[in-house]
Amino acid sequence: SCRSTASGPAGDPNDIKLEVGGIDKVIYLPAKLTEQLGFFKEQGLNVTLLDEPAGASAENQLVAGEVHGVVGFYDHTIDLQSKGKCITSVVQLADVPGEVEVVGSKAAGEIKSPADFRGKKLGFTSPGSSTDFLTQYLATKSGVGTQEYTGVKAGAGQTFIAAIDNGGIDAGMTTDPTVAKLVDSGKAKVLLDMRTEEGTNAALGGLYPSSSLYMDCAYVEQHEEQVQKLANAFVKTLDFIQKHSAEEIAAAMPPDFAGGNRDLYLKAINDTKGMFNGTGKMRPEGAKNVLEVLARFHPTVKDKHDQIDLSKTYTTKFADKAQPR
Amino acid sequence: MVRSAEAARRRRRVKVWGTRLALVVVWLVSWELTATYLIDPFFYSKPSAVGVRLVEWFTAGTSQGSIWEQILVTLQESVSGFAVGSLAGIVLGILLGRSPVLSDICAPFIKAANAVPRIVLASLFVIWFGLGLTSKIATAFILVFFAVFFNAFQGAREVDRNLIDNARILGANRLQILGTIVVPSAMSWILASLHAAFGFALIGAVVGEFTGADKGLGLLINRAQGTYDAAGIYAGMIVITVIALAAEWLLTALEDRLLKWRPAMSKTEIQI
Amino acid sequence: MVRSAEAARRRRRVKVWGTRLALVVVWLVSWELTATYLIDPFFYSKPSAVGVRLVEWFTAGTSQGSIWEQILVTLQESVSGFAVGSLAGIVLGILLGRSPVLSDICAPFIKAANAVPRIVLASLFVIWFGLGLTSKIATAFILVFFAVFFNAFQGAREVDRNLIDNARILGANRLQILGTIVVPSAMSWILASLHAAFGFALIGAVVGEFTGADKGLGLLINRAQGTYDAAGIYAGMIVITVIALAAEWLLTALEDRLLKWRPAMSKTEIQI
Amino acid sequence: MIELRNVTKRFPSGSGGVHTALRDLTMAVGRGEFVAVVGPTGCGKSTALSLVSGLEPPSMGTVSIGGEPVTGIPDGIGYMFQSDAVMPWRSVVDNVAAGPRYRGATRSAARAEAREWVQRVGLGGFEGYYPHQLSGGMRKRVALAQTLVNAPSILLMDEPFSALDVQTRGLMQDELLRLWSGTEAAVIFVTHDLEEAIALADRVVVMTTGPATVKASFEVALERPRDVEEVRMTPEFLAIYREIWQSLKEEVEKTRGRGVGRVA
Amino acid sequence: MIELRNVTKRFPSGSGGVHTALRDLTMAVGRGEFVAVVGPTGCGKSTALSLVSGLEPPSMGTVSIGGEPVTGIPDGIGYMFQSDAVMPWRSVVDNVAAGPRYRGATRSAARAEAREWVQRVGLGGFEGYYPHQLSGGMRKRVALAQTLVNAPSILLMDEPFSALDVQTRGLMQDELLRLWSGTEAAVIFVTHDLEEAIALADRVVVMTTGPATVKASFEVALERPRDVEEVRMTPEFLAIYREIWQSLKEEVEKTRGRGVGRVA
Ligand SMILES: Nc1ncnc2c1ncn2[C@@H]1O[C@H](COP(=O)(O)OP(=O)(O)OP(=O)(O)O)[C@@H](O)[C@H]1O
Ligand SMILES: Nc1ncnc2c1ncn2[C@@H]1O[C@H](COP(=O)(O)OP(=O)(O)OP(=O)(O)O)[C@@H](O)[C@H]1O
Ligand SMILES: [Mg+2]
Ligand SMILES: [Mg+2]
Repeated sequence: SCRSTASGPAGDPNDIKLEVGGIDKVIYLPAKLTEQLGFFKEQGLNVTLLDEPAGASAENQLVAGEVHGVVGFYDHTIDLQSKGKCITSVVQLADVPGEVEVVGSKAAGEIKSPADFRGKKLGFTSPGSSTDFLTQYLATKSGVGTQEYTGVKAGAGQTFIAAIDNGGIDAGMTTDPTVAKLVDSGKAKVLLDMRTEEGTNAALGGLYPSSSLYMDCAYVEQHEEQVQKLANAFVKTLDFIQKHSAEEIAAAMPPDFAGGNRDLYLKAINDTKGMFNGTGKMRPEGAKNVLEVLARFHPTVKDKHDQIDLSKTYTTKFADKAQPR
Repeated sequence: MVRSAEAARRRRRVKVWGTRLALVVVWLVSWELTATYLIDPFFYSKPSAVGVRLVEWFTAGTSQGSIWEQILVTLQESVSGFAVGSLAGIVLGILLGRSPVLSDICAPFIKAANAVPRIVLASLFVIWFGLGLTSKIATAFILVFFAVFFNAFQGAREVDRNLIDNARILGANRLQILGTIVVPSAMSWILASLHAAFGFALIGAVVGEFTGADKGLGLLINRAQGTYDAAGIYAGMIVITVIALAAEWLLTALEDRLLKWRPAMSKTEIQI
Repeated sequence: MVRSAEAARRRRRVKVWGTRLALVVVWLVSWELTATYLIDPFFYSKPSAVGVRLVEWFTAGTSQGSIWEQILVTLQESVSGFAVGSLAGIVLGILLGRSPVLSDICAPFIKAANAVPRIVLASLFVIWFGLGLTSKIATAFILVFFAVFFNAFQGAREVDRNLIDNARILGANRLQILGTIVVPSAMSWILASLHAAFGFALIGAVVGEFTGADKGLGLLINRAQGTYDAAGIYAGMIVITVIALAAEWLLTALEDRLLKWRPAMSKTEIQI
Repeated sequence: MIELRNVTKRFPSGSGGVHTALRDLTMAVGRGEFVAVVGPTGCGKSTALSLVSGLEPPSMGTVSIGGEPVTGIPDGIGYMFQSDAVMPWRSVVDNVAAGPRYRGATRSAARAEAREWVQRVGLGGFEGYYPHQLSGGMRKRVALAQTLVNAPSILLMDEPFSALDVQTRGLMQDELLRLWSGTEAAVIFVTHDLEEAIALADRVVVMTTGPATVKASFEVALERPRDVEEVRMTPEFLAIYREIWQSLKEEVEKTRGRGVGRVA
Repeated sequence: MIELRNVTKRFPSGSGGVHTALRDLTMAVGRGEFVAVVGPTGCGKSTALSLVSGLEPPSMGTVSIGGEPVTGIPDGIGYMFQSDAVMPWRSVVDNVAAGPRYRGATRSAARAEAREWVQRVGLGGFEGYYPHQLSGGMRKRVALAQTLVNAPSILLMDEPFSALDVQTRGLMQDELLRLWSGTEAAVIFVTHDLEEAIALADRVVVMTTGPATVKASFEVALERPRDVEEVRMTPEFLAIYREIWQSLKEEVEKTRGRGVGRVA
């Protein structure tokens, strides 16, 4: 099927479909929160949020023109550019990955830093995902080759917890609320916390912009009005997150996102809240750093490193205009 | 005789339902007890929690809206996939089963297609058919199709040659042989596959929803997975199971109608 | 007569293989052409790119190590799941098929279990059995089991009552009836289900690997998905398909041996 | 009308070789002729019928009907198999109605015709029964009605009456003759009952032990219409009987103790 | 030895009601006695055998063997069904070897015994054939060998020879008598051939038209050992024949044109 990839699905331009790469993950919380707070409606937009938990096919659907935008990790825009697709981040929600490298309590004695990764089983959520590349980056930065440890797909959520629990992995990278649950139950300890700027700088030696709203370049060009409205809504939510406590945020979310354990959910929001930048703007040094990481490990980006034009992968134009008064 | 047979049947039904009920109760109680005292309910939940979640869903609704809406969406996807898939499976299975040349040529392709992992297919379908109903129906279709196809195929090959010969002699053309001999003969094969197939259709719909959706029971379960809500996972599975059993009940009624010409199993027939 | 029959068979084989080959070529060429001129190879890749990827895998290896290692891991998972699953399916299917009381009691549970979505189960299995081989075998098992069970069950019920009665009269005990009458009668049912089942075992292994693994073809495909490598996805599917066809070939050889007592289809038998 | 010329039929045998069921069989049946075929069990009678019906092709030689070589199922043929071939999922009346339905009759017309035939073969009242609810002889009569309802112009019958008691058999024989006499149908009737063969047929063909060819052919010069029960008592009948019996006896005795060894 | 007392057997009928196949049937067969049963087709002969074999339970009344009521399959029983029941996936010799194998013989012993029986029923050379490669009469003989190889002490036979030509049938009858004469076996032999019934049996039981009861029972006072072909020509034979035929004829005539209407 040769859907026009430029303009997204047909219909009323204010009917917008956004796909979220795991709507219940705290790192993508702004999407649902915006809807809950009514900011989309406020802008005159009729937004449908779709959930795409299984991995990278959200971007496929964006490229295929099935959805208008995706709330996902910024690094996909670079990956897709290496395959000749122009996708651009219009609202950058966070400058740090929001990921945490946790160590199972059994292995906690042996693994004190990434230098101890040698010979260990390290979990990531999915092969080819940011957690995969970041793990490789952390290892090689500390002098451990990617062949010297075993990378294990451990998924997210319960399977990840079970994997830590029964020794399927020694350490692994994941996000909240998995981290909160693991730490809370004493099954694991935080090794590297990339939910804050300091932590990220310490771990990676720079920023690693992550959660973002990205859209097809052509669509952005043709529908500046709608994109601006979306940016307005998201930036307003980011501002809301900055100005409210975890309790207040959680209260605005649908009750079942807490999964029956409200305290844990609060802790997760509280711990992760700091990753959101409040402005929706990309910091250029962060983008460069992402390219740096991908260029070393990503099979296609590796080869096309020099051809990547970072300026096409994000824009601050809309966020600039959207700053709440 | 009629009356006493009736009574015997009633007695047997009571026994069967009693045993079933007892099994369910034993299972629930032991689950509740182990989850309370032995294992971690974080992973395994427990019946009481699942019950609470179910009540909540049916009274207060879910975060995606009314539970009935989710059921309806999933049902719509799986019923369509089931209908189209089983029809295609029956038709193609019988055609290929009756045509050795065609089956020799096509068989390897169909067998190859059958080995393609459905979750990979599900994400391809989303690309091909979009995020709407169609991609879920396609996933359900593909699961149902193969289950039915292989049985219809073999069923069509197992037809008693005498019966076909007799029909030919009596003046039946190919279409009539198909309709009056091959299809009735293969019916028990087809029906056997349909029993498994509706379950597959549900699975297909759920897999499709996992790949990308905004409504449906699959998404509900997925949400529960994402939020460590073991009770929610099990509650979703129970809802799906109940749907499957309802469909099964309908199917059995259909089967009884279609196969009413069969001799009933005799009382003294050997039971092993 | 023997010689001319032989020649006819050879001629037919040439024809069948020729047609198959022609179909494959037509398919590949049209894929290559449309992917070059009409559709977006980002989604659909193209045969040449897939070929390049395959060559790369088999010469330079994959990012997860040698391709043979991945194949071996997946094969190990699916063969174990297939063996255990089909055995369990056959045994339970035949037992329940021959025992109306047992089947009345158990049927709803089995049918309910059949409707539980396998991807949900796959993640439950990872939780229960860990990330190792066992959870993938369990997923393969569950897929194979139901496919085989329903057929073995129905096959056991379809056994000609006359044959059982005759065996009883001749002095067979229950076990002997099972072995000499029920199993041979149900054999064509069971074999029909086994054709679909190995494909299911492969799918189970792949689904299991999608849920969590450190090796295997499923992970390879998953990685390709994660890096938008359409060629890699299709290459992985092709490898799996070839494995399935090899297994199928073995299975057909087994079937020919087991069912050699059957009349061959006659030349004038109606083909529809 | 029906002509088999130098027909040979071979089957793959149990041990992987070939088994010759018919060898060099030549035989013709004219329009309106009633031919009975007798021969030792397993000699190849059923095989011969299946060649005429077009269900099996000959290995060598030609089978033709009305001058045309047989390729498919010839028009106007009726063939009552030796083994049960009624549809288990259809009631008696629907089984009998199958032929007319196949040939384009409406459902109700076919049913009406079928009902009449069910009566005629003595199964009135059993219309709604399924085959598994019938006795062996009753199933045979269903097959008989199924065949005759089509009013075939070539009628092949393979031991149609062997499962019936003497009296019912007599009734069926009379009925068969009554129906046939009005038509130009050619009949090949296989039986083990020599009396039956003589009472019914214009000509009795004796087959040799397998591989079968025609051993001898005897004209039955009894007057028609015949009453099957009465004709048995006539001296002509007994004379023919003795003659054919001699011929048949030789063949059957040859079969005794013979192995399949040199049959191929 | 075998005793049926006031036995009634009902089946669910085609139209949802009940069909009475046997009504108030009382009959006994002593040890070493050979009883032939004749009766109109569809009257209930096969049903009666299935009750004795324990495959079907009576609706009313009792069936007992050696004084014991029949609940399962009685020991030492042999039952040759009216319809084909050979295993299609086994060759002739393996079909015949089934009984001994079930009863614990080793594979080779069973095969050896089976081979002998295959010879005895005239199928030497066909050991390796599968049932679908045999003619109707040959399949029947496989079933015969299968039954007799077990040397049953109670032998139930349902039209065992109806598919055989006269000569082969004679051979089989002689063989049956030879085997039986040495034993104390009780035999119930259902046939439509009254001559066969008289030639073989000690007693011929005539059944009424369905629902069947015993209409009459005739002692056959012919000397044993009998040569089946010769005994037919004796005047005693003809006398008994006429007597039984009268009785049977009445019954069969009643069947004519009767519906199932008041059978229940
Ligand atoms: N499909 C087959 N494969 C091998 N042999 C066969 C096949 N069909 C028939 N035969 C052989 O051909 C011979 C003749 O068989 P046919 O059925 O024609 O005999 P028949 O004269 O009808 O015997 P009967 O009187 O017992 O019915 C038999 O020896 C049989 O074994
Ligand atoms: N399972 C059944 N359901 C209903 N009716 C049955 C069933 N089995 C037998 N009958 C009926 O019982 C009657 C007697 O059948 P049975 O087979 O005993 O006759 P038979 O004397 O052996 O006849 P034949 O000489 O034709 O073999 C028949 O009218 C038949 O319709
Ligand atoms: Mg024959
Ligand atoms: Mg009978």
